[in-house]
Amino acid sequence: MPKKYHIPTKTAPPRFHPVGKYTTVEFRENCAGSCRMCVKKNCVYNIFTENMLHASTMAEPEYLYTCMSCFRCIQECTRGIFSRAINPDYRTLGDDYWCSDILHRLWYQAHTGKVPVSGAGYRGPFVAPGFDSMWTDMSEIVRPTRDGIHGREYINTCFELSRRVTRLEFNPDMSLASAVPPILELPLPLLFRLSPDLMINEHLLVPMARAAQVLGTLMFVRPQDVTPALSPYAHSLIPCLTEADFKEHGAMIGNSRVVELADAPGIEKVFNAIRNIQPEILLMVGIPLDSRAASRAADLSLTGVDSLHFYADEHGNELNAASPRFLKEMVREVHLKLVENSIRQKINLVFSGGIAMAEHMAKAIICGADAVTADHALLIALECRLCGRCRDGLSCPVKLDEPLDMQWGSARIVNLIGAWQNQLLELMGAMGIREARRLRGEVGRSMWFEDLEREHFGPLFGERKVSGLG
Amino acid sequence: MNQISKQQQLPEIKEVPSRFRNTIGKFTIKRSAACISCGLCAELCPYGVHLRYENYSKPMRPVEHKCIGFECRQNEYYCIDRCPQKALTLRLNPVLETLGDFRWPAEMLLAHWEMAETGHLPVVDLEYNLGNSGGGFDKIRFKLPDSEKYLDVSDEAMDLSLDLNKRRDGRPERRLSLPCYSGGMSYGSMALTALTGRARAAQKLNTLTCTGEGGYPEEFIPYADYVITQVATGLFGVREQTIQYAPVIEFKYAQGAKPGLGGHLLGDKVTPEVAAMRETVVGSSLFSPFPFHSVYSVEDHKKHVDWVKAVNPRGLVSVKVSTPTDVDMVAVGSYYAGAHIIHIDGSYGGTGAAPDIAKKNIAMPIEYAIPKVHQFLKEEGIREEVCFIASGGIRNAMDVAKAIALGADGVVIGTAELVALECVRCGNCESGRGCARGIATTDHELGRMISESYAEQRIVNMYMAWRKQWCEILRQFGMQSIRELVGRSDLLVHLDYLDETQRAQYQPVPRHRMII
Amino acid sequence: MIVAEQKPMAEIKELVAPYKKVLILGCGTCVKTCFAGGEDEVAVMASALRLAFKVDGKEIHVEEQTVERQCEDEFIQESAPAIARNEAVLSLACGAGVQAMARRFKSTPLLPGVNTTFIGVLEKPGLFTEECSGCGDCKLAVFGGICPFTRCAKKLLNGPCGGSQNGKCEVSAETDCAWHLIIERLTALGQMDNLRTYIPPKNWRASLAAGPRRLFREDHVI
Amino acid sequence: MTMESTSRLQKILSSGEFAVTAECGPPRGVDPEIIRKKGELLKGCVDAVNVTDNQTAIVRMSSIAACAHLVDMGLEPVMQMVTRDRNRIALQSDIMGAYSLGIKNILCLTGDHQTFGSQPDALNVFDIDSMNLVRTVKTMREEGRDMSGFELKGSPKMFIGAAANPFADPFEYRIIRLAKKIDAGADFIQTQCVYNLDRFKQWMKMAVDEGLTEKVHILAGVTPMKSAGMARYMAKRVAGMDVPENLIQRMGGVAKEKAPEEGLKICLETIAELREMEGVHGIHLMAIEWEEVVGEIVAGAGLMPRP
Amino acid sequence: MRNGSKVKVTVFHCINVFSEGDSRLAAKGENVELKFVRLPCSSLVKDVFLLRAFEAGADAVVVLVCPEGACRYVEGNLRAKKRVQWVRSLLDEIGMDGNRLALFNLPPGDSSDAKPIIQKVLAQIGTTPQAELSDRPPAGQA
Repeated sequence: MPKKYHIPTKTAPPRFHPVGKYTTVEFRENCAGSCRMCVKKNCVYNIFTENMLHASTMAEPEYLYTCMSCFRCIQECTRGIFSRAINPDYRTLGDDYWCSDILHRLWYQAHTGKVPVSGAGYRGPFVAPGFDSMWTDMSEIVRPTRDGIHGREYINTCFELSRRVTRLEFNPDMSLASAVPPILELPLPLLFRLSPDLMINEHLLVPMARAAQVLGTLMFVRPQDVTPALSPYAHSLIPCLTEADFKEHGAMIGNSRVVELADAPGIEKVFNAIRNIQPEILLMVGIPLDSRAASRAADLSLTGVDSLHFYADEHGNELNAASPRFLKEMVREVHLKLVENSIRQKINLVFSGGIAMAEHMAKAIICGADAVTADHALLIALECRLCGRCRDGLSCPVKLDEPLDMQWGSARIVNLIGAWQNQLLELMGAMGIREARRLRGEVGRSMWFEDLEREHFGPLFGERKVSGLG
Repeated sequence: MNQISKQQQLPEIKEVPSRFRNTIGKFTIKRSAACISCGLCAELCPYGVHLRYENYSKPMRPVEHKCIGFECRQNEYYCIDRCPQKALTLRLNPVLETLGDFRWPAEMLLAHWEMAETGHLPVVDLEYNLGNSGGGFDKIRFKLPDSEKYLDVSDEAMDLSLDLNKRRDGRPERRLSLPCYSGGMSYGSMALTALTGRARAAQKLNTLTCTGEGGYPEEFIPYADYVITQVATGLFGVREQTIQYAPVIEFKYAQGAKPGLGGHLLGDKVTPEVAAMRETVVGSSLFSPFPFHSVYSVEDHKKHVDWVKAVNPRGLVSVKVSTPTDVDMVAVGSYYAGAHIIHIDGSYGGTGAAPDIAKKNIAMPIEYAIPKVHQFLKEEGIREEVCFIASGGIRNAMDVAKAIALGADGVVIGTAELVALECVRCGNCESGRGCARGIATTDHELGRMISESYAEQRIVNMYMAWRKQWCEILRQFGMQSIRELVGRSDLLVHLDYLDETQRAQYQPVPRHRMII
Repeated sequence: MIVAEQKPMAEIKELVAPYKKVLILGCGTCVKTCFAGGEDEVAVMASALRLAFKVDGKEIHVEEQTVERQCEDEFIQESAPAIARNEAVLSLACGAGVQAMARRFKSTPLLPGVNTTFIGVLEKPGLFTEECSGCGDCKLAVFGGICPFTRCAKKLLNGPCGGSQNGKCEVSAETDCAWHLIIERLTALGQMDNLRTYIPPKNWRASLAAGPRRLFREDHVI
Repeated sequence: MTMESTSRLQKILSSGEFAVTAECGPPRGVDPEIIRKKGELLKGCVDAVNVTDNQTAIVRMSSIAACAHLVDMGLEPVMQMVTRDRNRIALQSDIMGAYSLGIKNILCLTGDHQTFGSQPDALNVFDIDSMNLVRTVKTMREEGRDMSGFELKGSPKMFIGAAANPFADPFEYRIIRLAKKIDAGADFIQTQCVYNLDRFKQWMKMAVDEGLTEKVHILAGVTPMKSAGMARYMAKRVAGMDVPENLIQRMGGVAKEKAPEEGLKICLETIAELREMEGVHGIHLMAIEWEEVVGEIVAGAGLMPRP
Repeated sequence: MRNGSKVKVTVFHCINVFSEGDSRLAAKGENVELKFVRLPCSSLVKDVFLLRAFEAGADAVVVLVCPEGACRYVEGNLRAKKRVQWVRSLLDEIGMDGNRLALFNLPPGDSSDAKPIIQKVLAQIGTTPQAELSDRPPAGQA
């Protein structure tokens, strides 16, 4: 048992008023708000006290973020002047995948470090595309303790990027004949990566690297983004190099524990060159997650690489495909291909793209990943609204293009990951699974929409006549 | 015979208006400054939308939830056209956009508020049978009935009862008048007045309510014969005495809202009263462990059941579990441990606060679990010896009927009762002072927003409205007892399993773009 | 409530002109209700003043604050730090509020931003009407709850003048003849006899005639 | 009716004779000749001359002074006094002063509101209303005390008049108000100009039915119209006036230069009808800035000689 | 026109007349810098919002609302209109041209009219950007 892993969270309030979900529509002409029973004064959540502040900067009028939608102001106003609308800015927040609801929850987690909790049952659709058409199992009577109280085993979320040795060889004198490969165990099946699709700069990378260090995980980084400010965290970085440029970054390789090489035909030929720079280094190859990814993985697994890193797009979709498949299917394909070839145990698989919520982490692992990376989620933890203005060369509404407080930034990220880890523990605990390693590929402990429909409704209603989710 | 006559004494319906000054309606009516207070609208409207009190010349703000909307246009009393000043405007109420969610859309909420207010099905055109979730119950429909089979009997002659003890083990053969009873909500999670109101409603309706795992407040004692004592993993407030009070003792292994997790009550809600009941410290968060630490097998489980049976010789035993992949095995195991009632709680339900990740992702929806368990119990030959209860995301009368047709004997209702008490499903049950609407709160000020008689009558009204719907379904299929409906999945269709022409015969799945 | 209306911007500009730092102080009671001096009006006034001076090429620093009631020391005190930071106060409270402020803050010029008009009610959205003149000698019981001192242009006590027609006052066709209303109401109450009796001249001593009034509640003083 | 004053008007009215009074507005200036000229015109054709008090709230020579000039000429003035401009102190002192100058009749009025006059910005007083003024004069006359109850050295034996408008709303209340004025001490009542004879008849009938005409002399107001324009103006713009549409038509129906003639004709017809009405004890001619026509009307109505 | 710099226009609009995508597109103007403020109902333009927009440097403020009678909240656009009128008079009073503020009713979902409208407002206010107003010598010294 490794030592108890605990993520210290600490409230880190947002710097800017987050885009609220609801806004009240009220006609002030009907009321000056000086009534003794004024619902603005009596709001249970005191959301109206700062109401004027929202209007005080014309940079952008902000609506009420804190409104909890209890409808009491609407229903109790003596003049009945209140109505409610959805904040138009909330409506257009993010995109279909990174929807406003997800952004809101990520902000909440980065702010508080807490697991989002709500009442009144599940509010969403019965089933939805992607990871939302899959449920995880639970066990009625077995649940490992999540925090190791009373000396019991706790749930272990570690994973390894180490080199996999299928067997040990011994000398005749029973001493170990094979070299013991370096072991790199990370406490959480999650790595960091800042997607170049959006903004990358030093102000963002430093707090993230610091958070990675605090959490004991690693962050992928392109050599062109590395600045001296990142040097204290060199040990927590994975440089993403190419066949062409790795020689220029020898120093970086020397300081790292893992290095990633972009996939290219014959890439295996440079492995030794890198190992010569730093013998202990663990090698990872970055592969686009497209239709050839599975066969490429099978090929590369035989070349002595330690881990593979697959890049899906920012929505977790297959690359270069007319009707792309989702991460769920893609992970499954790669994993099963390696299982089929009996080489799954030899390699570690990391997947990037579309990991937006804690459950995605668990579900991707169930599908067969060893670990995933958080990308946009990290930026969102720093209040990014995914508005895309930076792509158009416009200013950032939350000033991520300017220096930010490093302590605050890393606290927000640590909070987010702390909340994610807690949620992962909840899921694993409910399943009665004690180790993240055991979760990998364990589809038997999950339920898939198509299977449930077939097994439970098939006998009643016959054959499904619609494809997909219907 | 005695049972039947008892059942036919239906509780009285009494109008219980909203606790709030302004009601929310599907339509909104605005009266402009052009109004000359002539009072014609108040004279015209037969639905009581426009009220005008004696000696107060101005009509009051319209009672919007009573307005039937644009379909009124054809009537000669259509206020919008008749107003001499053209001072009235009718619109769809834009606030509905911000109300409700995929499972409980705004109209379903409004309809249930109306049922709880009047005891009748709404006059206003509201969709209250189907949600917007795009699957499960929302895609399942009753088959088009054969009009020749229609059974013309009155509501009073209908048998909607539910037998809880089918084991014939000498314990009481308890029969409820409704095919449903209400779910566990703990002392501490809810305003005591609301809880007591539920118990009073259960007595009036001859059904049951459940303590949840927060102990047994003495306010329940007058209604003890209608209150289930829950024994959950935290064993909060469980005493021999409280087990002896109860006609049914429920073991809660898991709950649908947070399958695989124990219950939890955040510190804010642990007031001195709650702490005393639960024998704990004021303000400290309470987490129930998961699972029962003394239960690791069916044998362990049986030991517990035997213990309860010994403590209360006339009590029935219910076992509440969630919906893992092997839910059918769990159900059978519970039967062998001696349970009278097997209660399966699906993943999408729940009333109290739970981690969002658990509500959404863990365990399967109840729609899948019901046929699975029903079938397995049949195969094991014990289907007729247990009372199979389903719950978790069963929202309305139609869902209840569908669940029964899928194979359950009855269901447990939670959220709908809260909606009857004017819950808006804002989901903030645990934040700050708790429910801003005074339902799920232990805050002294907020808790005063509900009176026992209000809670009691609103719940009675809602079930009486539901009863009308059930009776109509039974009549359409020529049945006189809801027991005839159990497991009749042949009466159901699922839209995704029909070809297009067949599907066109049924009401389509509501699909609105929602922002939740 | 006390009804007031904002002074024209030109007048306010003139009042404020000599100062570089001005606190605009609103009052959250009556003047808020009649849209003359609550938080919103303070914000509008501040913004408008800044713009106005910008147009004139002058600089002015405007601070905004609103207290619950400017006529009570307890609430005025909240504004003390802000007053200390500014050269003058533009008060959007009624005359009583302005004077209470003047009494408390001796060295700060106080500029009234509103004209205090009357004690009135919100008759309908956007319309405030005067209904009481604070005469100190209420006879509403006789007049069926409608005050002829205030609502009759001639303060007539013994019946309407000859100028009222169709229930409207001769002074303004928009004003109801108070006597018309009184008669209507007393007829409905069956108390028309009230009007047959002679109402003696009013004792104006309780009103402004005796100089500023005082109300002393001995029972509230220990 | 107490016979206290030495007013000639009172004597005529109480003798049962049909009385005629006429109105005279003081000048907007200080020249007493204007008053005297108007006095000459009225001399011999009226019983008393009614002098207005800043009528329509336009500043003029004071009623007291103008009355004093008429007294000097041997005419009998009726001094109008409005409560708009004076508080109770000034009112009482002016009444005593007027009496000392030989003014024996007073008409107690509230007065037109100042918003219609030359000084709309003025502060009105309205300390007491006309009802209370009537009572005050009566108390002074009969009890010899002022409002404070102080015993006066000699009391003003004034003949007290008050106004009534039978045409204002609310109609039903008008009789109550008349009764109240009589109760307060009015000896005679001067009405608003009568054009709408139907409504006036109705009002008179109510007054007769209530027995009020036994207690008070009612002088009906009569104003000759000069033109159709004037008729229309009075109908539309003057508060409390009721000019029936048929009269306006009639005035408009004749050529412009013939209009004054038609106006006089209407006036004479009205007087003839008024004389037939029970309870009408006289007429009050308000020939506004047209005093020269008064003699012609009185003669035409067959009411000469006067007094 | 201000030397080299763009004229700034702030547009408040009800989302029912003008969707998010449209406003982003329209924001890419040539000589005009447009700033869009989306509102769920045009009635949420408080008078202070309009003034603050000018304070923040807008040369003109345009309020786009639905056609009269089409407001979801029945009277929201009418109220917006009244407020715009009031603020226009206030602007006149303080010596800024009230024409800098304008309100237009647009048919829902039709954004093609927006550009000509904004051009129209700019034509109305002439060519004096707000910034140059403050460069003028104080009144009396001119």
